[in-house]
Amino acid sequence: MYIYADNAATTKINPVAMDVMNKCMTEVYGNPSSLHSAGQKAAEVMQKAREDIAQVLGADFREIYFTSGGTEADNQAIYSAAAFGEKKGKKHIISSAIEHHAVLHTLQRLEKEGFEITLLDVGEDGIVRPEDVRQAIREDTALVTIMYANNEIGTLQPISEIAAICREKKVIFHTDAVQAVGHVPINVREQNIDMLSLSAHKFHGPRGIGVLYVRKGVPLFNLIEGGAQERGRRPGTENLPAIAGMAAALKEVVSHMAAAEEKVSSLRDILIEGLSKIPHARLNGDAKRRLPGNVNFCFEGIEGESLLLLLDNKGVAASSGSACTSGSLDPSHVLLALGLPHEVAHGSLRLSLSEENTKEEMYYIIDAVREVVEYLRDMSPVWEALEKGEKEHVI
Amino acid sequence: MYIYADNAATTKINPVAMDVMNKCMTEVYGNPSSLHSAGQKAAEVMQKAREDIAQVLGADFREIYFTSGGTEADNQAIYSAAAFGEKKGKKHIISSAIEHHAVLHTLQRLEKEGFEITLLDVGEDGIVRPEDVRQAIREDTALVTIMYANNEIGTLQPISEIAAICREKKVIFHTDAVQAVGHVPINVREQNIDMLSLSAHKFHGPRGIGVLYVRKGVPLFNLIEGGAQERGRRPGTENLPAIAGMAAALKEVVSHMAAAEEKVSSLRDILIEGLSKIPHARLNGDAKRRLPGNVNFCFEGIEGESLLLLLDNKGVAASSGSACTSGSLDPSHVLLALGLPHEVAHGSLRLSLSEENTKEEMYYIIDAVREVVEYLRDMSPVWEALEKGEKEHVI
Amino acid sequence: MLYSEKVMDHFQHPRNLGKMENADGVGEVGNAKCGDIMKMYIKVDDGIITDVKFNTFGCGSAIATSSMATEMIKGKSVEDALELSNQAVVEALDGLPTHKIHCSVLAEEAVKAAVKDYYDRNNISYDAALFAEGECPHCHE
Amino acid sequence: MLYSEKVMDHFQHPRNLGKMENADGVGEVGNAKCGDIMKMYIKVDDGIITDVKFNTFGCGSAIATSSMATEMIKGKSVEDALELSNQAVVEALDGLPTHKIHCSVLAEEAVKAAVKDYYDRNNISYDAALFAEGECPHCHE
Ligand SMILES: Cc1ncc(COP(=O)(O)O)c(C=O)c1O
Ligand SMILES: Cc1ncc(COP(=O)(O)O)c(C=O)c1O
Repeated sequence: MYIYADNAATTKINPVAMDVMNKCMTEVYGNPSSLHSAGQKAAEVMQKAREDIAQVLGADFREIYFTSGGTEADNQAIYSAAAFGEKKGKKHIISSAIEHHAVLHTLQRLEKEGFEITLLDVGEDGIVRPEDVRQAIREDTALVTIMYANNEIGTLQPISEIAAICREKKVIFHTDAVQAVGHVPINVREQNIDMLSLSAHKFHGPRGIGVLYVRKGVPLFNLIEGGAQERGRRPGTENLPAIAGMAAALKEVVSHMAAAEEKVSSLRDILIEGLSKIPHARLNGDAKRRLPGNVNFCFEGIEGESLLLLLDNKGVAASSGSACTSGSLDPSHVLLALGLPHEVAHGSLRLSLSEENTKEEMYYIIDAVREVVEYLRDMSPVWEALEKGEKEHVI
Repeated sequence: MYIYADNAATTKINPVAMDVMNKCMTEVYGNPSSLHSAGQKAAEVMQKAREDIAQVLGADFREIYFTSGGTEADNQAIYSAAAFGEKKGKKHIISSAIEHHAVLHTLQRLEKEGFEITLLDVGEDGIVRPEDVRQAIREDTALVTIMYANNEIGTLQPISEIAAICREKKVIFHTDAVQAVGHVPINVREQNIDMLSLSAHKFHGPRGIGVLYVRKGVPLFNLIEGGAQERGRRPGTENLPAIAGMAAALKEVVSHMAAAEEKVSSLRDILIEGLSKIPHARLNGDAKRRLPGNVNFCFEGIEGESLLLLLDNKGVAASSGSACTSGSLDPSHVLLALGLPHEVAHGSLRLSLSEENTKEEMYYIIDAVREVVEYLRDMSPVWEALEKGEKEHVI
Repeated sequence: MLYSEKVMDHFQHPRNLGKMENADGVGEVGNAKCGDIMKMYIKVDDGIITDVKFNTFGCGSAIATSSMATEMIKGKSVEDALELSNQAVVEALDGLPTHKIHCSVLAEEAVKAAVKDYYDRNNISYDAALFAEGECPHCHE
Repeated sequence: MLYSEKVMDHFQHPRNLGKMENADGVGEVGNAKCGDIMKMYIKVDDGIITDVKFNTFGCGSAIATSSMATEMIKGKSVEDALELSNQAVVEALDGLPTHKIHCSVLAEEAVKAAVKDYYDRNNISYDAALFAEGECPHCHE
């Protein structure tokens, strides 16, 4: 048995999307920018994909820019708003302490270039308060960028409220919706979103492809320079198989999103209930305002990596923090932002579910986690100190 | 019959590469940055691909950085060398007038930011003179970037000589080898290349994936900020299926490169000979020092787009200029750099061949081009003026 | 598709293609540097354009707009022909890509230039403002 | 793979895992903030380490290096144990990822701390320089 519970890192490709990709690769092999019929056939497929994606998001197809993924979309959105802001003397950006590194590291770079960055704190529930956004907005605020759903603790941010404030204050609002698209309903028009990033492989689409949605009227500057593709805003030969695969995966996933949400969140709640019974364990992030598939716990006295390696031994693929920070030794900035001390933040476990998971798997995971946590606590000098009362329990 | 002769725009995927991609998508679905076994299996496949690609290029696997394609690789190479140069007060960059827009537009942006750009002219043969590079190098030269093979006229540049001069002068040398890799032998170590860009879809690999090779010791700065992937230099979830597909395609193509070179260049020479018989036609670029598959002609008195649309009608997929400039009305900057007047540069045709093409196809193409050229000249007021002697023939 | 079916049809099967001996008016507009030249010939009987021919050096849409323009003025009075707008040509072709609109401007101008030539040859007086030089803006960039 | 087979073997089947009653020396190094704590117990007979146990809070490589270090000093004299270098532990494990090397440093220090404790308890004099505080550099970043 191997239970894949790391869907926030990446998902398995939808077979329909894979078929579409294969069909593109073999039958629609032209370059969409070529004028001959092989190229124009490709251009048609691309246009259809653009329209399909626009429709799902509630956007116009002219507002869809294909990128190489969520990271690039985040970078371009932020640089673009910063470049536009700079022209108008606005060099202040508002974001949150729990953003993905694609946002945080881009902001850090801008900070070095003279921008002022306000990172809003979140509450213990892992949620940004719209009122904080309102208060942080200044005359020189060029951009507010707040993620739609957090990649570690899964908390859903009050995007509509925040976006409404930004619209009212005439500040560009971007949301990194990489973890949210395909999992919860989103409508950029109704929700007043100016820019939105998504990445296909988070909803059973292909890797290496994403979208930056940019509302008509919001200026878009290049991150990458080159040819005339994507109306000149994102050059490079268009990745048609991936674009068409992304559109297929997105259509597929939204076609039954409500049912999936219900199923997956009930699995999630089984896990949360079961894991909560482990002593000195704590659910991170609000219990309800979170992604249907996200479960994130801290277990006192143990360390996350050894926890997940032993879970893997038992056939459970999970994660501690986010996949893309696995080269780092530092505990998750998201858990620290919740107010957890370093040593507790080290002991985190993220389980991220998909429709493919079953109830039986949840019970198996609960037992496996319990066993591994007990085993690791048994060999942990930290746990020993806690048990002996030499240290005080935090959770 | 449909003859695909636009392989410089993009190639058909190699079936072996496609199998590898499908296998990755279904069986190696983990995120290579995840620690569980699904992730580590993916990491192993990625490492193998990295080593295979390094081996083909004569590089070390630690010198290979995966990007979303040739455009991004070009951008990162140039920005990186510029950023490093700037730190040392070096703000001069040397390139050529016939580079791809991925290079030229990046240089234009740097020019706006205060860099000085020297664009070397090419001779009538479409080839950069190494001596010109030597003379252009200054104390404050941060980078020399010269393409390996031109995408429109296929001319092969004297990269070894130019790179040797740069090494001697201690200037970083980058080459955009997007059109060359997989078609002609390249060894970065022996040829003293510091940075090299490639794009998989130009050698029957997948779209949306490329490599930036960076020699050990040459600093590399980020173009995109985010997670810890690619040793932090190129964040974003790794596109494993495309990476493995690229490695498979590259191995496949170099496994019989000499035979392919011979076959394809003999097809090319048939075309060149046949098309040269059309009156007032001219081969662009050196006849021999060019890519095995590249044929580029100008036909006086006609315009390229109508030429290629009519050829398409006859079942021949070709191009006029490069695919990614098809949104533009300006004649090719490459042909202008050869010294051709605007009106002649408008009448260009690029045919780019692959191993799949046959001799019979070449004869068919020659006849088709001849017919279409005659038809278009017959309706061309420019040709009328030339024939009546009201205008002088240029070619 | 870059081009509508109508455009492709007129490009592949251009109407009124050719030169004309003894034309009553000939107009040539555009320049080769810019990539498009249109030459239009008209035959006029009693103020009615009874025949029209064109020759064009240019892209697919240049050929298609030339062809469409000739169809639209054939059988019309020269005055009506002068009313032909580039928008009308574009609409008749079910649209053109933005960066090709200038081709339709050329077609309008080619018709005007042919009519002007007819007026001039026949000493018919006209309001010069009708024929104000309006060249393809792209060429003047 | 992130870890060599040897590392995974020692992580999954740690040798000498456990606590020890009546140890002759106990050393604890690292800190929870940094993510790794190792506690090492030694039993010493006639200057020879006859038994050793460890407890570790930390990542896979922290557990594996602890395990490997205990194997490498068991049966050795305390003086020989002091010679154990982190490089030797890393080599014995067929390498560690660069960002995990600090774990091997901790393992070396845990051994030293246990020996120092043994010396202290038995009033054995030693060169204090041998036990200069050398903590995981990461924690002091
Ligand atoms: C010479 C050259 N450089 C760069 C590129 C850009 O590569 P890509 O379109 O894969 O980003 C191309 C092809 O489009 C090219 O021919
Ligand atoms: C919230 C969030 N933003 C951005 C990204 C980056 O997306 P990608 O890795 O596809 O570039 C991710 C996933 O890695 C994410 O979870």
